[in-house]
Amino acid sequence: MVLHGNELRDKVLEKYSAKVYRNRKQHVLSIDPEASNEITANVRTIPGIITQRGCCYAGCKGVVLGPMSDNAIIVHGPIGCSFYTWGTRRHKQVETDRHGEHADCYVEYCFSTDMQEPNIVFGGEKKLKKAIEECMAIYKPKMLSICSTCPVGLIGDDIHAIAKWAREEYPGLMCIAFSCEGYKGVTQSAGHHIASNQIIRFIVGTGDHKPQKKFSVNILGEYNIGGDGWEIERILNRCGIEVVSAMTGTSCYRDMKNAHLADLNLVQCHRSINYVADMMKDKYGMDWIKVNFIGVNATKKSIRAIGAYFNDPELSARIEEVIADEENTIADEMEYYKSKLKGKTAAIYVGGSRSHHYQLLLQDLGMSTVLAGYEFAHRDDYEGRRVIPDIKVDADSKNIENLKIEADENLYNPDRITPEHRAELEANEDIDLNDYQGMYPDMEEGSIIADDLNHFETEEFLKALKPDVFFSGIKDKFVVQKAGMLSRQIHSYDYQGPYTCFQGAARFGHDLVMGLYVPAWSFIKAPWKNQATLVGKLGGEV
Amino acid sequence: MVLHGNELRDKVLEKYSAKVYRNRKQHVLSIDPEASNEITANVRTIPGIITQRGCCYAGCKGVVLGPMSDNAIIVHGPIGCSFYTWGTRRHKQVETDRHGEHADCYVEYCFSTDMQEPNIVFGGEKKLKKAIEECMAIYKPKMLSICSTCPVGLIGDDIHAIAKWAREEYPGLMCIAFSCEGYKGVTQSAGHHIASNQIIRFIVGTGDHKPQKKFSVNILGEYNIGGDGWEIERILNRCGIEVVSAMTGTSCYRDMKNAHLADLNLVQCHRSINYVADMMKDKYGMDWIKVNFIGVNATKKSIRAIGAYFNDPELSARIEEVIADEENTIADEMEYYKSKLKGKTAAIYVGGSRSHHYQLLLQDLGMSTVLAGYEFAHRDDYEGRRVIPDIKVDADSKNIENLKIEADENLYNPDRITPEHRAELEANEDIDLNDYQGMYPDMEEGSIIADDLNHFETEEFLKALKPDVFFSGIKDKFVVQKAGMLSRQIHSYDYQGPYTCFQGAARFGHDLVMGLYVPAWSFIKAPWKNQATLVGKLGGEV
Amino acid sequence: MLNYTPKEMVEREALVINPCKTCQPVGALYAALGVHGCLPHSHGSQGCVAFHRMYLTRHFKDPIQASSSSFTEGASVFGGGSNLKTAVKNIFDLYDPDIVAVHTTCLSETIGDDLNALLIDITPTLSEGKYIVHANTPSYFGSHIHGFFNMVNGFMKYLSVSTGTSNGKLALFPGWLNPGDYRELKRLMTQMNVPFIMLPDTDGTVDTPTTGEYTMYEKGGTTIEEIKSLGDCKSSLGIGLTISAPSVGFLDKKCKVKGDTIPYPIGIDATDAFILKLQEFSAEEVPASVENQRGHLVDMMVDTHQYTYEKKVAIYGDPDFVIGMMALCLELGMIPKYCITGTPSLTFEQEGKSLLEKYGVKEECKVQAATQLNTTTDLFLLHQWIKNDAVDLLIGGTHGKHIARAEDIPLVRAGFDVIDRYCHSYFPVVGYEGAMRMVEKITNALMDYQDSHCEEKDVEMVM
Amino acid sequence: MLNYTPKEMVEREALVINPCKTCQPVGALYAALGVHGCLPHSHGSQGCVAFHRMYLTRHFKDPIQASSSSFTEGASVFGGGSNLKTAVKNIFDLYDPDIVAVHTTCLSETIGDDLNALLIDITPTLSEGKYIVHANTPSYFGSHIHGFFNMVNGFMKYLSVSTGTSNGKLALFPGWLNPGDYRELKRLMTQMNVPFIMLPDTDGTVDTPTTGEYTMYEKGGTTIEEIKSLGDCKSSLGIGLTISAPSVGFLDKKCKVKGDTIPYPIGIDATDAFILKLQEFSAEEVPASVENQRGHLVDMMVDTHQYTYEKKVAIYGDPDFVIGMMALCLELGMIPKYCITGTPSLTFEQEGKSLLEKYGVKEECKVQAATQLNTTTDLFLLHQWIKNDAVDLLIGGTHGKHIARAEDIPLVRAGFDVIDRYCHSYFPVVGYEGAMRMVEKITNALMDYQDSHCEEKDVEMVM
Repeated sequence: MVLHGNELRDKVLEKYSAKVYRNRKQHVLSIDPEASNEITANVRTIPGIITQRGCCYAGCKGVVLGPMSDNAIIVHGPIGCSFYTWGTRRHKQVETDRHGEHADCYVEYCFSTDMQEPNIVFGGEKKLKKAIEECMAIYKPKMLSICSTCPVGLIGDDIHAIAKWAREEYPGLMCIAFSCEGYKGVTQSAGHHIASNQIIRFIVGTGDHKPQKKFSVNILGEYNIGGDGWEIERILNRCGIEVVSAMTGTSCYRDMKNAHLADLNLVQCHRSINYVADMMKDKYGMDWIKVNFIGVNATKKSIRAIGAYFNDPELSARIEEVIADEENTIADEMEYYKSKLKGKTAAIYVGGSRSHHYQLLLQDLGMSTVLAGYEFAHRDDYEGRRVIPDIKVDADSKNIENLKIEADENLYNPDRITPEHRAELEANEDIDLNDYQGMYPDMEEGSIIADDLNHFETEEFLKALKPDVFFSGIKDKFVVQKAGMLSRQIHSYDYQGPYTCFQGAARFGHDLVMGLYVPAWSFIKAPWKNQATLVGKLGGEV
Repeated sequence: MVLHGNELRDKVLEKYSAKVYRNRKQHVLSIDPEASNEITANVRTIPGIITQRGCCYAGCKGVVLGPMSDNAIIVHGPIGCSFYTWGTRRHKQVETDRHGEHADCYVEYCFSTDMQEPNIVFGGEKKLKKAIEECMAIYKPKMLSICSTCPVGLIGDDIHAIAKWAREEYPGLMCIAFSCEGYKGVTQSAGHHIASNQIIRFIVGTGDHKPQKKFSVNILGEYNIGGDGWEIERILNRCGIEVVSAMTGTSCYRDMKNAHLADLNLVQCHRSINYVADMMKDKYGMDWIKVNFIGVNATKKSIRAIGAYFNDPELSARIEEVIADEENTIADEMEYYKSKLKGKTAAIYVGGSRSHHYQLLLQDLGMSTVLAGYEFAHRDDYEGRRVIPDIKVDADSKNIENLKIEADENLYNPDRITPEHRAELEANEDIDLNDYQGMYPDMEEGSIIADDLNHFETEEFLKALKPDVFFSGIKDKFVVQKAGMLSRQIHSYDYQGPYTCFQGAARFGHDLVMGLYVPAWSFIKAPWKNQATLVGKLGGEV
Repeated sequence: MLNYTPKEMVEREALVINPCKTCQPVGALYAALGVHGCLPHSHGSQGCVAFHRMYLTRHFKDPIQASSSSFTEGASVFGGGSNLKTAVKNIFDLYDPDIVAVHTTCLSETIGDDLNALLIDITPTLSEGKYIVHANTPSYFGSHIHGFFNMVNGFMKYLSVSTGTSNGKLALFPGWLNPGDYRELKRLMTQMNVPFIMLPDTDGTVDTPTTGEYTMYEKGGTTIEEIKSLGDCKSSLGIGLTISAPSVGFLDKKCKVKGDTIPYPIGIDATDAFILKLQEFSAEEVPASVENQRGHLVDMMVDTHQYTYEKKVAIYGDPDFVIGMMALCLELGMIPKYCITGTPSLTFEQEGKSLLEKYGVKEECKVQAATQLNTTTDLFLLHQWIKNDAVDLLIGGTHGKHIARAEDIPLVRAGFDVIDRYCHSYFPVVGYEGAMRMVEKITNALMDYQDSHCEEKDVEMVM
Repeated sequence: MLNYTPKEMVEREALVINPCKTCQPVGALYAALGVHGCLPHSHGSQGCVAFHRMYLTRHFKDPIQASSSSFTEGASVFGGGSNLKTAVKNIFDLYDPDIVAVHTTCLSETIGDDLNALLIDITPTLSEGKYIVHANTPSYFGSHIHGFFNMVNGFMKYLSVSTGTSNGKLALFPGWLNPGDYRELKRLMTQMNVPFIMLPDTDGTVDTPTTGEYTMYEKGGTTIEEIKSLGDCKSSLGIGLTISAPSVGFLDKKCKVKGDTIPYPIGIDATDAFILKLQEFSAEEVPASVENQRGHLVDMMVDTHQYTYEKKVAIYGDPDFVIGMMALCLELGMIPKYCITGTPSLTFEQEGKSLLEKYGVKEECKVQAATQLNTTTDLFLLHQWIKNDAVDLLIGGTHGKHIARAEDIPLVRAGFDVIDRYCHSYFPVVGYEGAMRMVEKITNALMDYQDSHCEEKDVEMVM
């Protein structure tokens, strides 16, 4: 009997001990339009359960700060944490020039204070200061970050005081400390918040380079994996829209300083970044809209929403031209990929927004998603922002600072569009102005949602649901492929990409067809495993 | 008992059957200043004896014609012979411009008519013509050679008529046929003659580009293995001497046409090329001197002889400056190599002059030569030109054409130096004017000379003489190295070089030290082969 | 590429840039993967094990499973004991390993969790035939190499016993190698007729065949019974002076099994030494098959020498690996111009200097290990050296690739980690077979470079 | 580099430029080197054997011995019979082989020497236990491939007999491979418990270990007794449709040993077919060791597919080798855009097209063998095709290196001849082991190219 929906959920979870079962059943559900579909998210993983989650440090240093090209990040702690985030998660970066100012690119460098036992026993502040001096002597960076790892918080090194010292010691240096010890919070999400808070506190609003084009935006929560962000910029530029800064994919300290001068924030990712959009709205009066550049239709919808926001006929016309041209370029390819992919199913388990976004791209390709889950989401990422007021903040999260934001006395400007136009936008169902409705609305009845999907559940759900492909990360990829099922890393794109916008969609289609149709799969079973053959021959021979 | 000299010779040869013994004892001798030391050379190898010799085709196409950069050589015959000479024997070449004329470089191309059975049965002329048409259509070469291989001579294709046809069909094309079937003569030497004859007949004397420098020479018998010729040219150019043409290493059809306009011929190789020097002396009145650019002292002697020939104080002064400078550059290196090589011994078996020339370079490095032999020499190459009148021409050689040369009515010029100066030169013992004294004078008493040294003798002599290194070709290299003795290919320089002149001598010293001192040799014997160790342990253990 | 690395040497004592090591726990995790039916467990925040699994998966392209105590801020303050207890219960409930191998992290070490005490509590709660062991692996001491041997010793500490009856076997501590290497070591021991117990052994656990079936505990790995029986071995042999000497010492101390440590059998001389040790154990003739392969290797070395002779090479990575490659390169007539490891090692520099002396290397070569006092022996330093005096070849893991591209130097990938190539972990670098493979790789790298970088007139058809 | 090769395609029917084959005699010589105690003998001018020894030595970097009838002009006119007689006497006197294997040349074929008749005269003069065999190998027909199987058949013609009593063995005709391949085939047959006689077998004759001793006849090679016993085999198996089918046919015709021919076991599918044939013979289970290695190969193929998928490759060389590599490349999802052989083959194009169909390749691919009528399927043609529509990779021997450099395309060297690299002949391309090796080489070549040719911003740390 093929189970599905909550029956399947129950069947899988019943193998747990009672205690674990009680926990996990709040994280796993089947979409039921009749029910509340309330999910538990952003709570601690049960010890011993093989989770794919990372830590606060990974979210802060690895995700948010890592991509900033001109940001020299010294990891204060023993060597490992710095080593593992070396080279970033394929947040592509490169040195750039803008406003006559050069931004170096340090992503090939891994900096650590490599704390040793005496530093743990007697404190590491002295070593950190020395490390900063050495870094300044060699690189003379304009921004220097200090990220602390687990022992630092425990032994009490005051990295914020050291950052302050450095700012004074090196005039012109933006030195910022991030207390992102791995044990904080329950996932990477805590790190995103810690990083974003400091960016808002120290960086945004300190520049004065006005955008040069009539329309300008920031792209929030786009990390330029495999060049995704560059592709989005290419499309927006074609439309005549300037990207002031990304946060943080394609960006750098130099540009992020001017982010408050853009007209509009586009929010590509979820919780940890729409929180930033909220802060910028409060502080600078900027609106934000939820966008998604993954998928052809999603991209079209997003660009048109931007057009609608700016409400400029010329811009809207140009947007339509760009859409027509880009779609035309990929039309034949997409048709071919669709013909190869139609009717196939997928499961997706990734950190944040991609578990939602890729469903739309898969739809473009004629595929459906039978299971989706987030690694470090909050309830609103599943259910939409309307549930935010109801979310209980537990002990693990309450120590993650929430900034108190007030309107900036000089820079606050809520009148970027007219109140009438804002009212129109709010009424427009195709535009999520300052809002996000979560993953649920795009999912079919009976499909499985699993928050913090662990190894055991992955194996069991995939055995039951038999999707054609499992999108996930490197830690579960090979488990799945050993079992004969394609798994593509949607964290790192398996070192391909970009997958955004039109051409990215086609590239994704290509890579998916490749993965599913590569001949290797047909050789998994040795031909002599067909026992009948052997017996037949044995019968004949002996 | 360690044998040497003729005792050793007899000991080695006595393993032969009587018939073979009678033959081989005429080819192998030990230098005895009291004896005539007459050797038999340039006669057929006994069937079944594993010789290292090649054939007439190899000498004509492989050695003489192969290096000419702008010469498109179509090998007329089945595919093999063309395939095996593809890419030349490391006669380095490159396209060049001179006198405003470009010379293409075809050495990366291998052209064959690839005769098939019907062409053997019904004749291959039609296919050859077609091949020439195809070659002309693609490459438009200025010179096109046709080289025939064994079956062509037997079936009677008239390649000379076809060459004539091509010269008429393609105005401006120098098309020359070479009847160099492999069975002609007894070694490559026959091919050298056949090639050289045609060069004298068709090419030399047809150009009119006068040398631009005051002093000019041709270098005959220098084939630019590993860039040897380029290094000689570099040195001569430093001295202010122009090289009009090499024959044939660094040269090309374009330059060879003007060879008769040079002042002097330098002869680097032996028999098959001093024959060319003789023809040019008869036809154009040019003197030649025997030179040797292998070895520091040999090079100095050779350049000084050139200076003496030209008898110009400014030139002689420049020559001394160049010698001093070049020697200075390599002094430290040579000293080091000498310290590593002093007292070591060598055996040399190569095609032509190198078996002699390299002895001088080895002397520079403190080494001596215990055995030397030529693969395709004539008696005079061992004994000196004075024996030429006594050489009997046997049936195998008498069909190799000897050109009848007469003085060219327009171009003959014997007065390049004064009769007085010629008399001085002839009296000068350091200068071999129009003469070569053979290998013997440079060899020590008791050292072994072996003409057409074969596999059996190689093994036996090396076992007995135990030289530190055997210089030879690729066919015997690995035989020798399996037995734990260094062997360096002096045909191809083991893909290194150049070894000429001063820097080349140092490079040779380097490569020899490398070969002798590389740690690999110390690992030939497995440590457990020291049986005592094992027995001792066994005794202790069991 | 690495555009901000200056040629001018800079003094550093605090800032490590582009390290040549990582932390202890991942070494412990890898060692535990070499035990059959074992689930490694990281006692710390869940980020650690996420990183370690990622790191090892990138290298092996194979599933790497491990669990975590999933510390939160509370556990970090009040101690992780209850997390561990919960974890162990859940692990045996859900994943049913035969054994759980716990290692600590800088987090649990800093708060001072007493694993010995915790395991005394936990062990009685396990079902019959189930085991739990631990190793202390503070990230702020040593490197992943220390984590590895600490975990090997952890297994022995809990399991190995001396019954008084010899099992007649050799206890082999092979150090940190790829599964292809472990296979080759076993093949050589089998050919030499030496009965053995090898700890650990990831052949069959991190290079599992793709068959359409996934199982959490694959066929490979040292069994618990074998680990127990280590105490009854006739003698022990450690390979890798830095990584295996502590285990030889531990087994001697605990079970009075005497042993010796030799360098990794990389290159001909070190492989000879390994074979001689095996022969000493078996007291039998070396079989023709081994001798024949050795002869093939010598043949290759003689034949290729001119492409390697005096070529300068920089080697970086784990101490025993670097020493092994250094020996192999010296045997090929190369000059190991710069040899570094980020792992503090008491023997590394002396081993390296002895090799340089043995081969009479005149050129000044740098052989440098990090120390506890100054850990800045890293790839930034190596790059600076190279900028000042270049080399012809790099040998090491993926993290040197930016140097390779920046300076246009060929890189032969070997050692740990190789995260930008595939297939490598299936093939050995140890033994004659491994040396043959390395000779091919090294000569091909140098010859490819010559072919692509020389002038057109110097392109050789025959080489 | 190859500056005068125009992009515009040119029609040719007479002029071969940069051939993709050589002549029969060298094939006969190589086959004869695979017989124990055999001295190959070339009946022709001494230049032939000089070239052939040079050619094979360049590939194997090992001694290659062969003698010659050393024709002069006289012999060419009056026939080479007396040269052969003298040669045979001298050979046995001096080099003492067990057997002499004579092949002809275009010279002796053109003058019409009757080797059958000559050997009837010579054979009675030989000492007890000494043999002489021959094969007609005219250079103006076919290629070195024809020379190879003609010599294999020559051995059987003179030696193989059917005694009426089966020896229970499989007669394996392995085609023209490297010693490393022959070793791998033997290893697989042994693992599959199949008793066999393999003709020829150059394992141990052209890859001899360096030990300080040189002997003319090394340990390897098919023995004369084995060749005799081929006639008593239970069945035969040829690998390589072009090269081995004639030998399967010959043995059937002469000794009524039935047999089958399958492609070279290059890649997984063809190796599976080989294993199934062996299983059919042994009627035993496939052992776990074989299955495990197959699983490793599958694992590599799954893991690396994105670096090979849809990559265009040009493959050139001997027909069965090209077909084998074509299959392997198709299994990796590659597009074998151009596949050529200079050897005329009746099956090549059909085999290639079947493979393209089997894998549903949509892209237009060229699969072309030379024919007797037009032999201009050569590397010049391949280069012209590439100039018009490029490929990502070349697979073949050394003679493609100029194309590789001219067009900046990586070249994976494999097949015959590889004269500008070392070590290759020790390692297999056949079997799962060989496929693993090729997967590594192919992916490394493509990934190295990506690493060195991509923009700096696109250099990936993890791949």
